[in-house]
Amino acid sequence: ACGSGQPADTDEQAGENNSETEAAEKQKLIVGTEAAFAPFEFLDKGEIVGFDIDLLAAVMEEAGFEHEVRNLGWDPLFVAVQNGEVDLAISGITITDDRLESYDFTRPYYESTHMILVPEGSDIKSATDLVGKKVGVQNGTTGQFAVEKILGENHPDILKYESSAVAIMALKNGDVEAVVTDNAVVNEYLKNNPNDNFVGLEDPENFESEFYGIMFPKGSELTEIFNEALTTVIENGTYAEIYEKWFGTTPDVETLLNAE
Amino acid sequence: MFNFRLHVISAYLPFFIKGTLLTIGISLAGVIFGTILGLFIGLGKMASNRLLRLPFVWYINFFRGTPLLVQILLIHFGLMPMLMNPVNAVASIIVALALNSAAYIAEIFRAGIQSIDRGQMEAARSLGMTHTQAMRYIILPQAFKRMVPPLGNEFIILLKESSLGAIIAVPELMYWGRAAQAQYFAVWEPYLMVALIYLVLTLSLTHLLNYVERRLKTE
Amino acid sequence: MFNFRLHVISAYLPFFIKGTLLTIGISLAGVIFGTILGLFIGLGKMASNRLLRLPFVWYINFFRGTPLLVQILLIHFGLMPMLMNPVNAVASIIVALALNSAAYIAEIFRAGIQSIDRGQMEAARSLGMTHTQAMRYIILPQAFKRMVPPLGNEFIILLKESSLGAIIAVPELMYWGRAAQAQYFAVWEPYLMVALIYLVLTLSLTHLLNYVERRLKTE
Amino acid sequence: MIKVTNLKKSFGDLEVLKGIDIEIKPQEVVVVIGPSGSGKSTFLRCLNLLESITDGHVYINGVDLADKKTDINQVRKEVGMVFQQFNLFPHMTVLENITLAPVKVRNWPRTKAEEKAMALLNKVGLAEKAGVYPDSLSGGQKQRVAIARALAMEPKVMLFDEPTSALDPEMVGEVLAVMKQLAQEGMTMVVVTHEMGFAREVADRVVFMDEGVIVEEGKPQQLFNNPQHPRTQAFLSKVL
Amino acid sequence: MIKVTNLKKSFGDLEVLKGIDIEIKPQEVVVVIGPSGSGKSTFLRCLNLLESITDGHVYINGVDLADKKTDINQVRKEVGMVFQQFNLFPHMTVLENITLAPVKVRNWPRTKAEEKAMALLNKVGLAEKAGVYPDSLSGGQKQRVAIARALAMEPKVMLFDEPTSALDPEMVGEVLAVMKQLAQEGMTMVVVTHEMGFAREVADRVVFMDEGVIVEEGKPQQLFNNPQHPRTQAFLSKVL
Ligand SMILES: Nc1ncnc2c1ncn2[C@@H]1O[C@H](COP(=O)(O)OP(=O)(O)OP(=O)(O)O)[C@@H](O)[C@H]1O
Ligand SMILES: Nc1ncnc2c1ncn2[C@@H]1O[C@H](COP(=O)(O)OP(=O)(O)OP(=O)(O)O)[C@@H](O)[C@H]1O
Ligand SMILES: [Mg+2]
Ligand SMILES: [Mg+2]
Repeated sequence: ACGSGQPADTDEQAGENNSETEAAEKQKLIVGTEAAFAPFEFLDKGEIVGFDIDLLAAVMEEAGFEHEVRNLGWDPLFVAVQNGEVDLAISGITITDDRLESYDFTRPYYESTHMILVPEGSDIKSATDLVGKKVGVQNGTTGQFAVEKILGENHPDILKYESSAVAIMALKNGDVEAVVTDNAVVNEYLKNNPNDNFVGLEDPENFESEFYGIMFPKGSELTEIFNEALTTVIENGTYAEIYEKWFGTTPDVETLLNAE
Repeated sequence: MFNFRLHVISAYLPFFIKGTLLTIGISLAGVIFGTILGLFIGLGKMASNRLLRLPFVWYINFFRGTPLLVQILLIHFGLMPMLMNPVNAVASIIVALALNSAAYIAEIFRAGIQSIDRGQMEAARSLGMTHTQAMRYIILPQAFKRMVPPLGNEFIILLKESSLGAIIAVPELMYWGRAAQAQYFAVWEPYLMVALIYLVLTLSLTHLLNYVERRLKTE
Repeated sequence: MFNFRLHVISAYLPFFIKGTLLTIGISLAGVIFGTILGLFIGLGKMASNRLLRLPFVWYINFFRGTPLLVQILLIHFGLMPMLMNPVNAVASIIVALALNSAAYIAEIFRAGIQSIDRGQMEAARSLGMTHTQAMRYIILPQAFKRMVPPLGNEFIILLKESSLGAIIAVPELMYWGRAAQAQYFAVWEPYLMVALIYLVLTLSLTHLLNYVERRLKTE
Repeated sequence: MIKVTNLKKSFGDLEVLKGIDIEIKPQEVVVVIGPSGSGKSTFLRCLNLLESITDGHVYINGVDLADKKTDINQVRKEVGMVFQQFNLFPHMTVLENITLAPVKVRNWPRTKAEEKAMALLNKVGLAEKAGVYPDSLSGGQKQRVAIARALAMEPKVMLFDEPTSALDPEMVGEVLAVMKQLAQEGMTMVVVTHEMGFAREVADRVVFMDEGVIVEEGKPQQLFNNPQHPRTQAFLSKVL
Repeated sequence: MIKVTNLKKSFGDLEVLKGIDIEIKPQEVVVVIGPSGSGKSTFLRCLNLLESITDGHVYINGVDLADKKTDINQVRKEVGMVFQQFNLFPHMTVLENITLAPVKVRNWPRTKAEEKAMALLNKVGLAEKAGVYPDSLSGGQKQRVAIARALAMEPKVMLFDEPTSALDPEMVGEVLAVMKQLAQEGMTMVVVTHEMGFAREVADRVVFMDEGVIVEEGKPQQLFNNPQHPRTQAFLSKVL
């Protein structure tokens, strides 16, 4: 009665041996994600899909690994990487100084900024208007940290939900007056739910842009391998293809390659 | 793994305290509204007319037969938006706990009444009292006394179940435990602390309850 | 709000079915391991030596006195990583349900034994049987029979509580309800469907249990 | 006073009373005996409608209990009942047990009810227990309070269902003494009991029931010393 | 056979037995009477160590039960006990109830135990009930099975604690008859009972206990007709 049936066996060896074993047998890596963050990763009728997932497949291919993606939830994800439950995580994870203390990241693969999702006609026009309003965020995300910079840490008006999806549900039922989360999530939501009469606000002055990276346990030997593979994928145009598939626009590859 | 970071706890202590108070508050509100509603539903379930009984029976079936988590999500995201705008998560969790506990309290109420020896009703009736008089003067006073311990127990259960409020961002104790965990990527420190607070709450209430129960028995 | 989108349900139906099977599986595993552990802990709590009893008493206190949600998080993120690598969420929820229900089952076991009339033990002893013989031939066979209904009840409780597995992404019934909700931003359709499935499970088990109970009584 | 004609009572398919006919005159004391399960209690409970009547008639002072239009509570005021298990109200003092019904049902002023209660407590020898709760009384004392409670409604008839069988042997006497006094004062009484001594001494008539019918009845001397029916003989040979 | 010297028993602060001295000879039948709470049951239960002895000595066939080194189970094999509440094992048939102890404690082969059990069931008149479960028996039948169960261990002494007080009156006789037969066959018996008729007829000696001491003892005729102690007189005046 145990387990989802996958032989999640040799991933630890995989981390150590892969540089020597060239092709003989591909090692299988376990990847954690939180599949409630469309269009990066989400469940489509039970299957985990999204930009991150496609990019991950390309990078894995390039680096020469097999992999399996597991949906763990946001908070669990960080613990899982730390304690070795998974070898790496891709889940629209922003590279922050705090996180760099406990984790390793690849080079950035996506530039993100936060957006404010509000009902049409709301008097919120910019991030500073959030003062005095109830704001929904996803617990432990950079969206939360961005709002905390404006309202104050653990301010009672900040409501921390388990996922962006629940936060948006809370906006729909009037529980909160705005949701702050990554621009891609907001845009995806607006695209799929035009009848909800929500609008997304950008605020480059108050919200710095951030970069997503693939996350590894501190000191993992995999980080460098994936860094190289990711660079190749960005440079050879595969990245742009995937980007266009999910976002419908061309990426600014230059900025990405120069960012650090 | 076991370098226990006390600063995680000390930084969040004020929040844990606030959260504990809210936990107690919503549980208390839940059990109070649940008792009022539960008495009503219990009476309904004891109606002699089968058809009249039906809605009460299904109310109890639904709230006892499905997970509280589903009930909370349905109430917060489905039911409450039809009743109030904006929706308040604290109100939602209180409504959810009250509706849920009412189903259990209805059964406590029924069991309390049925635990009174049939001879009491017969003695009252044979003295010429009406059914209503017998209920009012003989059965209910005795039944209420027997309901105190299970009601106290229901309150203890609500204390624990109110932790599901964290999922809809009710800033109760569990919510702050999760906030601390997310901020420091720490598991043991915040969650053990939270567990400890719950344990102190439930154990001291259990002891109080045992004391009350003993007092009621000897009276 | 009330244009019920059936396609939400039909799209997710295969997952609801898979989820239901997993829900049954983990609850069953939880109650089985919980029973084994619970018997052991129940025996420990009945030890005559106070000091020997202590750890069992505190085990029961902890698991009955704190919310299952905290226990699940502590077990999945704290305890299990020390025991297995990689951690499997299904294993974690089974361990959590087993450890939790063991505390309740220990009390069921104790209550079962103590519900046997003292006269049974006295009659057995006065026939020259040792305490062990009396337990084995007289007390336990009767106590086990009385434990069947509360154990069945504990299984029903686990069915509902296993829904908390969704929080650590165990792909059981509730998990798929939340997935459907997140994909379609729909509340009523997935959650009512999920609630209905839980209701069917718990009600049919309750009826089965009542039947078994009646059979046991007349036997 | 009481007239029972062709009284039948069934519980589902089980016919417990199969046609009882009996007439009880004012001031008469009737003792009902019979084996366990013969329907003695059911018969008694039909006399104040604690059990509904399946068929036949029970007239008390001319009022037909089987008539749907009869006000049961009105009838019960006139018929006192004493149970094997006492059934005192545990959350009330002895005095409150006795005064409750007169105050709530007969609408007596409290002072009148309390005077009456104290008089009755004196009669059953328990005046000093007025303020205590039933739990602190012995079985015999409880039963005497239960008798006082029934008497407080000033009933015309008293029914006793094995009033002494839940008592320790030393306490049987005190309860029987109260009942004997009541009989001597002219109360109409129907008593189910296994106390053959009481039956011999106090009963005007003894009725032997078996399997839902009255098998034999007569004066105590006659029935005990010279039973006519074989079933009566068999029963008496076991219990005397 | 049995010798009790200065037997004391306390439950916490409550001293229930305050120094009992009595000697019981083989084949003797001793009936113990006394008011409720006087310590009759406690005394009986000390004779097979169902209650631990606080002070004093109980010798059975010379073995001191108060001696910590005494093997209780060894003693209990020699002392049969019959309880007011029968205490049959409800999950076993009548035959299994009777054969369990001989097989498990005396290590008899099953066939021997079953032969013995059938002989005893014949003796108590219940051979045809061997295969049924206790629930389907009447109270009197249960008690007779309980007696057979105790006898199956071939005890030297039989203790009876109010064996008929939980029975309906018509069933008392059948149990007393079995006990009487047992007495006539020469079994040593200690019987707590309220059945004065049985005491008169069967007892070699009647012991009156009150408040934890033996107040008076003697032949039944002597004790019933001519009690010496005022407490005995008071008690007998209530129950006879
Ligand atoms: N409420 C009831 N429902 C079903 N059967 C009942 C009910 N009350 C009594 N009976 C049955 O009716 C029969 C007569 O019962 P009743 O109590 O009148 O007998 P009784 O002569 O008073 O016996 P006892 O001496 O044991 O009190 C019994 O077989 C009993 O099981
Ligand atoms: N296990 C016990 N713990 C505390 N007190 C006890 C215990 N067993 C008996 N007693 C008390 O000891 C006293 C004597 O009890 P015992 O049962 O020996 O009396 P008895 O003469 O058999 O009375 P009865 O006729 O009611 O059976 C009573 O006051 C009783 O409450
Ligand atoms: Mg009766
Ligand atoms: Mg006794």
